[in-house]
Amino acid sequence: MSARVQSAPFDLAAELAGFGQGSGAVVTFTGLVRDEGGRLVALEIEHYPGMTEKALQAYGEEAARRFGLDGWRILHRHGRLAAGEPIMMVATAARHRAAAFEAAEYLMDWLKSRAPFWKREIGPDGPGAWVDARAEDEDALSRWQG
Amino acid sequence: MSARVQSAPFDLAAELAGFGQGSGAVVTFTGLVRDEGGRLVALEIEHYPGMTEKALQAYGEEAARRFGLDGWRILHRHGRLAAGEPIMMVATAARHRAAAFEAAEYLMDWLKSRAPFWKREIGPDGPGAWVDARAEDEDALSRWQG
Amino acid sequence: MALDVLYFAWLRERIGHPRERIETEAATVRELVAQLSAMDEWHAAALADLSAVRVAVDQELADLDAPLAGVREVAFFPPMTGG
Amino acid sequence: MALDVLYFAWLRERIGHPRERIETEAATVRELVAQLSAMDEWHAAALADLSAVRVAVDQELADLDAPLAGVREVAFFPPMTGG
Repeated sequence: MSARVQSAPFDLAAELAGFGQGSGAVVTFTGLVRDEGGRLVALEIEHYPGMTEKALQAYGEEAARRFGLDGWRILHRHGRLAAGEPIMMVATAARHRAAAFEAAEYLMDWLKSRAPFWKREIGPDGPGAWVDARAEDEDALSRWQG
Repeated sequence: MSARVQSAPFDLAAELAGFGQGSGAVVTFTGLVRDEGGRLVALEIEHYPGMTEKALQAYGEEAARRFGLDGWRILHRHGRLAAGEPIMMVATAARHRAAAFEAAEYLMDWLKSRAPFWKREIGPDGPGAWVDARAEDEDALSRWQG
Repeated sequence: MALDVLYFAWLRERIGHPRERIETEAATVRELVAQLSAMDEWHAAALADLSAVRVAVDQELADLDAPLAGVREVAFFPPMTGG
Repeated sequence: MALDVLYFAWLRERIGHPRERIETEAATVRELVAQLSAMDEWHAAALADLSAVRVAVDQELADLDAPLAGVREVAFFPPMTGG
């Protein structure tokens, strides 16, 4: 039941130690920096210290209520992340698999379009433009409404 | 790209070492033995040596084709598994999160109703009846057809 | 022709053993079931309700009309229940 | 009234600094935007297209009509793009 924002790399195994005990189904999602065929050297991620942590915590609690989770964790990095490095992870634990899967997807759809993070790609020649919000992330979020 | 059946416990972290390198999205599912409020001491899982491994491998390859996976792993235990122990895991790696989530759910729906495993619950007074197939697992599988 | 016949879960328990070698002239799974059911009351009980029984022929899922020519192994088991 | 005004991502870069303290009589975010845009060309450019700008008031997402009474912190940033 925790959200964290940090610049340091993380270890999925360490983050999951003891997670899901007493539960039946654990789902994890890990996002990694793709190198896009060499076009991308690193990703730079900016956040809003204070607001970001609060928003992640509130949204994790919302997902826990909505899907009846036994547990959840959100961890998101900021700063300069090299290609191949983990960017973020979400873990959900529930009695049955459907709720664990749905909650993880719900959190991801929200993180991609509503969590206070902004990113830009850094190529071999330096920083590029800030990445625009994607219509498909907005569409993904809309399926949870109503 | 591997399927394995074993009686020994497994460690999610060790199983995922190096998994998803070069990919953007990794999803894992871990199933654990629930104690059902003390009614269940252990689960006994029987499999069909030879057929089960072949079926898991073939289905993993099918999922990889269908969802364009960069990688996948299936690990399923058999024998007597105490409450709280991990039963099985599935891991999928893809370029984008939708494919990784869908492939993991697809594999789970199949594992729950078509993989050659049979289970019975062991309570405080010894083994109970073999668990019947669940209509909802059959329904879950049907959403991938057609 | 000799076949290995395997049983799993409650079929194994009702029949009393996990596998047996059967001499048979059965052309299909259905004919093999008839022969097995005639052997004794335990086989008959285990195979009485075929709607609750699944079949694999040489480790591939099959139905009752599957031919047995050249087959080495036939297995009977309940619907699978995953982990 | 004095407010901390924060900028993120390309808004921060266009304006040239991540935060500033602003003396204002603005009653709403919209009035604050008008005041900031009048300060210099960099603020004006960054805040020109408000459809590309999101607002948080005291670290909660808000819209342009949000009142500023009692508020300590207002932030402007592009649509979020996750990790």
